[in-house]
Amino acid sequence: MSAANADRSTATVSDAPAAGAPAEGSGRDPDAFLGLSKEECVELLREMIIERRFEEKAAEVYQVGKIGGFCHLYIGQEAVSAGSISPLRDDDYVVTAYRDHAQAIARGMTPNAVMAELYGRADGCSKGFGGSMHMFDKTLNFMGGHGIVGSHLPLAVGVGYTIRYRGGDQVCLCFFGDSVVNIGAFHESMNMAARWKLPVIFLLENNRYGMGTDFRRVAAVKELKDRGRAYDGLTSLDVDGMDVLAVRQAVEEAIERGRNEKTPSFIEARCFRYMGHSMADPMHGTYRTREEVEKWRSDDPILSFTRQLMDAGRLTEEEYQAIDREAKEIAEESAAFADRSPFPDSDALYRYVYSDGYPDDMRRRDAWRKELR
Amino acid sequence: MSAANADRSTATVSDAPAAGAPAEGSGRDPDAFLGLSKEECVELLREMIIERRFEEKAAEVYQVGKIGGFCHLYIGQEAVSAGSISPLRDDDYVVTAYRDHAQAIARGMTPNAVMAELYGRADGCSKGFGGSMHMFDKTLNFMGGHGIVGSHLPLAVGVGYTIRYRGGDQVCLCFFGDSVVNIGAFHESMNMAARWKLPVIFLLENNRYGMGTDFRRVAAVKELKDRGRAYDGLTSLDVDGMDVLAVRQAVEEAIERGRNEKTPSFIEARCFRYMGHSMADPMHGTYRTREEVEKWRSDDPILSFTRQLMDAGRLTEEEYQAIDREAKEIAEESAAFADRSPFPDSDALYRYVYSDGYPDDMRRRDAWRKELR
Amino acid sequence: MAVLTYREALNDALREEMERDDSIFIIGEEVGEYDGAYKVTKGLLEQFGEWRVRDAPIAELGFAGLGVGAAMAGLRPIVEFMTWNFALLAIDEVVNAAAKMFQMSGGQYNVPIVFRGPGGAALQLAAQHSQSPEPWYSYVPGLKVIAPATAKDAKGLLKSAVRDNDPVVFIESEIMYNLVRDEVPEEEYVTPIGKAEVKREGSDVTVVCHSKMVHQALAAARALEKEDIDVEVLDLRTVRPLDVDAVVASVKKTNRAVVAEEGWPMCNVGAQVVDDIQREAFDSLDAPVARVNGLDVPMPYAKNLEKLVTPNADHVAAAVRHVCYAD
Amino acid sequence: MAVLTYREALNDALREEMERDDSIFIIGEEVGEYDGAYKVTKGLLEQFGEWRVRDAPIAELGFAGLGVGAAMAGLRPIVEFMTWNFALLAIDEVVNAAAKMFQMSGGQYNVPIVFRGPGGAALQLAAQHSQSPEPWYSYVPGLKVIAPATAKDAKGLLKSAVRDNDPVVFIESEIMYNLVRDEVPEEEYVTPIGKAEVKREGSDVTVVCHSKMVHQALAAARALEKEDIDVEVLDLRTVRPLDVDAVVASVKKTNRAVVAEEGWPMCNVGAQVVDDIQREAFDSLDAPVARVNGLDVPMPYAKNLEKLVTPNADHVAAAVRHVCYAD
Ligand SMILES: Cc1ncc(C[n+]2csc(CCOP(=O)(O)OP(=O)(O)O)c2C)c(N)n1
Ligand SMILES: Cc1ncc(C[n+]2csc(CCOP(=O)(O)OP(=O)(O)O)c2C)c(N)n1
Ligand SMILES: [Mg+2]
Ligand SMILES: [Mg+2]
Repeated sequence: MSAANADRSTATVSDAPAAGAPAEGSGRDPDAFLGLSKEECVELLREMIIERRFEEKAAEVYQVGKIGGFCHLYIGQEAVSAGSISPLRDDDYVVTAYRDHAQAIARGMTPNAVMAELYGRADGCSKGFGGSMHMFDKTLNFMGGHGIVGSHLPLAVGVGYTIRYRGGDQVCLCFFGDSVVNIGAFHESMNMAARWKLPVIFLLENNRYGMGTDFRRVAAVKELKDRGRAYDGLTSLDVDGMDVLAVRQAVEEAIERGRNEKTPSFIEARCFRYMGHSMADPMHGTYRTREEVEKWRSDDPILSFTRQLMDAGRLTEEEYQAIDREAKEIAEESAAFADRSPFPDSDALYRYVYSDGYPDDMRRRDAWRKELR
Repeated sequence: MSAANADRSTATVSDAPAAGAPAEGSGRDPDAFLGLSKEECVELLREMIIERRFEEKAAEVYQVGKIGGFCHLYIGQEAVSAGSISPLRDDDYVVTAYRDHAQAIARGMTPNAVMAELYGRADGCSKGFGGSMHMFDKTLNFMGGHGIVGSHLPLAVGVGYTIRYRGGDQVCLCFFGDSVVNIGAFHESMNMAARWKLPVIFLLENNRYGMGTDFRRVAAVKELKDRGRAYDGLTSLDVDGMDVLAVRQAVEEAIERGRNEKTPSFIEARCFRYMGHSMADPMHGTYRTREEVEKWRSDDPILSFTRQLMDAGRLTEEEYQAIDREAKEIAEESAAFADRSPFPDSDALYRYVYSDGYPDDMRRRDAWRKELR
Repeated sequence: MAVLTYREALNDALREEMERDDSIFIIGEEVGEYDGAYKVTKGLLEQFGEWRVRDAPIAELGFAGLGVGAAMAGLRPIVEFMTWNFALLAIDEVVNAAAKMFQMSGGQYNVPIVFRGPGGAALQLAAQHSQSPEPWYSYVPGLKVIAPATAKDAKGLLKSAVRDNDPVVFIESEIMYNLVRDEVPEEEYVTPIGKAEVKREGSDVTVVCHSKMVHQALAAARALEKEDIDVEVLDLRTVRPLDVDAVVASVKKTNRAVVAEEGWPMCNVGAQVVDDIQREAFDSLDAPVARVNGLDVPMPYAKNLEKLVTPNADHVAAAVRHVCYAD
Repeated sequence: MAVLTYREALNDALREEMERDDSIFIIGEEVGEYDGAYKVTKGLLEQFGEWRVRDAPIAELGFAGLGVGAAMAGLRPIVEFMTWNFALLAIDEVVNAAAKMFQMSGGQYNVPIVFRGPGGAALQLAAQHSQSPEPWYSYVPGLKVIAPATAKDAKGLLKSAVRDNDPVVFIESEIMYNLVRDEVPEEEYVTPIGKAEVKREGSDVTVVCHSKMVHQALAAARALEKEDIDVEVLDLRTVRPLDVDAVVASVKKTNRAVVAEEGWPMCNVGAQVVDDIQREAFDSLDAPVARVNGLDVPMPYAKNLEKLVTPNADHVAAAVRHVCYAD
């Protein structure tokens, strides 16, 4: 999407009548499928369904105490992760916040490794040390999983800096939520990325709420993408985050800008989380109405993409059913795998504090802890 | 200045050919003097000259070791402090950074109290505890004098919040430098002030350098005032900071907005510091050319306002000379006063840690310090 | 007396103080419409309106500084950090602004503000969400640091904190909000800042502690009764200013001490208490002071590892036996 | 051997390491065109270019985080804070990101980064510009904290810090940049992290110290010679990990100890050292350990008051006499 194109999508979020209606002026022929083959389209759909079924399983096992701590589910936002991660190359980078299970899977982690991490087991992608909020896989350039709102944006800028430093043509894709536009780290990151021309794609998942707060109650700006107007050299745009192909197109264009011109992009993807903020938060919450949730659910990204593929003759009901069955099996299997995985060894406790080992004389401070001797 | 008016001043800083040329479209008749009487105009000029002579004296006594620590002089920027503080009411508030001597005087502190503070003496406005960077006078609502770049902007927002909380019609005027537009606190402050409609006037003194850094090297934005575009409900504009009446007019209009509509304003005043960043920094520095400094000096705010008043028959050469003599005497006297003022009593050391006193049993930790017993 | 949870006691303190003094306001994330992430501010928005109970954007540095400015202008702000982990983003305003303003202004601008929120580890929140912030703030002159262990102290100390004319860092315990319940007087009371309290008298050894570890110490004391070890539990309640007199008096009586704390071991409150003890009660000590604390590692997520890191009553008991040469 | 200032030694270390390894870059305010606010990075921009010597906007949180991200992606960043006072704005990235990444990722992402800049009080810089940050960072597992006292150690330790694979907090001394000069080997060397050094041998009392206080301790030792008190000066050099073995060995030899440090007294490095000493050398101690530090107040601007607050050689000498019962 060129800058001119970006400017055309001017519908404000607050005005948007039908949730998830295709962004005005997205300029996409709904049947064109961005030049993707039937198989590629089905793969995109499959990815979204696997994410959905995985998260549903996570919710289920959380309820019976298999998962501890905070657990932030991604249900409803699948079009954003699938649409944005699928066009990346293997040598690109991904950095994200705590709502990271689905993105980890989209990037290529096995649902087994992600679920085992949720269970806090040795076979988890972070060996049980990170948990729900801290998924990492270095082999996939999946750099976490971070829990302090906004503080991972500077990390992404550092990755962008490294890419330029080495003269590479990768990009760094960085996810974050709508609450982030109000915190200083956002601003410092945009400025540096724009000033030094770093190939970072700032992907704002505007699911309209930060915990219980409607973004309009705390952000003095009509459209969140307008926060980008303060930075020269940054392309800002918004996109329908319920439409996987729209997301993919916007990110593909941002990737091109990043690879060729080294410039950063700021994309606001308008979407919705169906569940509460975390498993500790009731599904609808008091801060939003059941109607609002239902309205967005009726525009479900999986359903609508499924319909779109069927309408175009690219998917049959049977194929869809098979995918869904497979996704459920994958989710089931991930839970079974996680359950079988051992707890991390207590020897590991001091193993990752320093990469060259924890000093013996400092250990003596804990000498009265007989169980550790 | 209305928002429409603000939009008219579109000359970019980097393009501005003649340093300090009146901002295009300022809409001000140069002979109108904003309706100020002859006496009021002369008082404005007098204020600027007193600031100038004071700072020159400070530079002189710094050289002979009377002043310690960092010492940031204001020479060249007098039009901003005089123009912006003069239209305030006594019950308005001022918050500023470390380059604060002249602003303190403009707000009504005696040069004696400011110089005694620079000397670190008991008669200083902060009783010798603050020094150059931390001038305070509660009776004047002059709230410091702060040394961490950007961190006093949230304080100003808190003052604005207090004004609204109490239903008052005051405003809070907050000074800061061009480097501040890149730090998170700036962004968080603008957002909160705009979102809650707080009567804060953010007055950016763009003297083009933050220490040795040209603002264009670190800020990804063409004009600094454009940083305000990210906030709905904030009026952003720029003004010729070498023209005391232009500054005054812009601030008067911002005050009206603050008092009546409770909305914040963001004013970029384009100005220049003649001296180095602090007394530790050579006058021209390696980061800017002597020519650039000379160019700006040739548009000196005191000189040009003096000429303007003379041209309009509002000031005679003799009157000017008398004011300048008086200003020099005031500066001399402030140094003499400071020299006579005693050092703060060592009993004061623990007096201001807690307002209800420092606990005796904690003092025992220092009992080996015989001199304190 | 009513039995209240720690959370309810805090909520009562806030409500009573806000009713008493209309210069008090609360600002923080989710404190209003959501009733607080941990419901400590429940019902306050409804009662006091949005100017007194202000939902903030996620901008810890900004709204902490807003509080400092408002305090300088004459209000009495209570800044809620959703947890103290996020307050690291705002520590500059706490340390460089709030703590120093009174001194820096030569005694003109005191800063009557309370920074409050939960600290410590809860359950499997992992490395970024399980920190004990006491030492960072206790290092700083100009701050007062409070970390209550009971509902009664939580209420009385929060009321004192709100009335105090200087900045107070008030560290609640995330895990105790619901778990701790005790008797709270119906009538008005405040608990003095800077005064420790003997939560259990004993003659053999003093356990100096605060916040959650008070409960671990009391449990250990009960267990050790069977071994004929009589433990005195001294709850600091306020970490800064630290009640050196009370610590020294207790250790001079028992001649042995354990210092227990939830956070990491280095440069923490316990280290300071050890220093105070050895300086002022060296000759009374029959054994080196032992320390119990969280292990020196970023908190792992896995349940079994978290359990190893977190200090508990058994650890306190072991340390007590150690200083009694009974291990 | 060449005699270099502390500043020159640091500059040499940076240049040599950057010549050796082109994955090293420096980012910070004024590090490039201005040659560094304190000229520690002098000439580096010219030699290495702007991608390796990057002038940053004033955005401490942002560029510290940039460094962490770059370290995760395989570079070896050196983040200069103009002073450690401003680093409070960035402490979240140091503590919540850099220090925890290795553990949080289950050992996948170590973070080879150096955060460096001057700490401590210089001359009349007042409350916001005169802080000693050691305790804040020493509390945190996952960080290493270094504070060298001599030009030789400054160079050798900075080289080690840059080569280390974990985050290092490197605290220089603003006031020593020019004042301290000593012999520095011409040939390549590194100084090991985590190892204290006896800077002066002595038999009567150990002064444990680091950074500027090493020089105060050495001066005190010279003065005390005349009083027949033989002082051992143990320079920690690295504050975390702390060389407990060296501290304990020295105190077991001298039986008396003073711990000296520039910062505030509560919960600081000295408190921790006292704890380590009493735990491991309790029976060797002939007197309680004494502590010398800055007074517990925000630093006042006035010269006479600043002098009172700042610990000096006389203070160390007084404390030594105190533990020798010679006062
Ligand atoms: C600095 C900081 N402040 C507060 C929190 C607590 N917190 C966790 S998630 C969250 C809301 C974030 O909302 P948003 O950015 O919209 O992302 P979403 O949860 O909707 O994906 C808050 C306030 C935090 N983790 N970090
Ligand atoms: C957070 C922070 N970082 C760095 C500094 C060091 N410093 C002091 S003044 C200054 C430059 C400020 O420039 P500007 O805002 O343009 O104000 P000016 O000095 O031109 O008035 C810097 C970097 C500081 N005081 N605070
Ligand atoms: Mg959201
Ligand atoms: Mg400037």
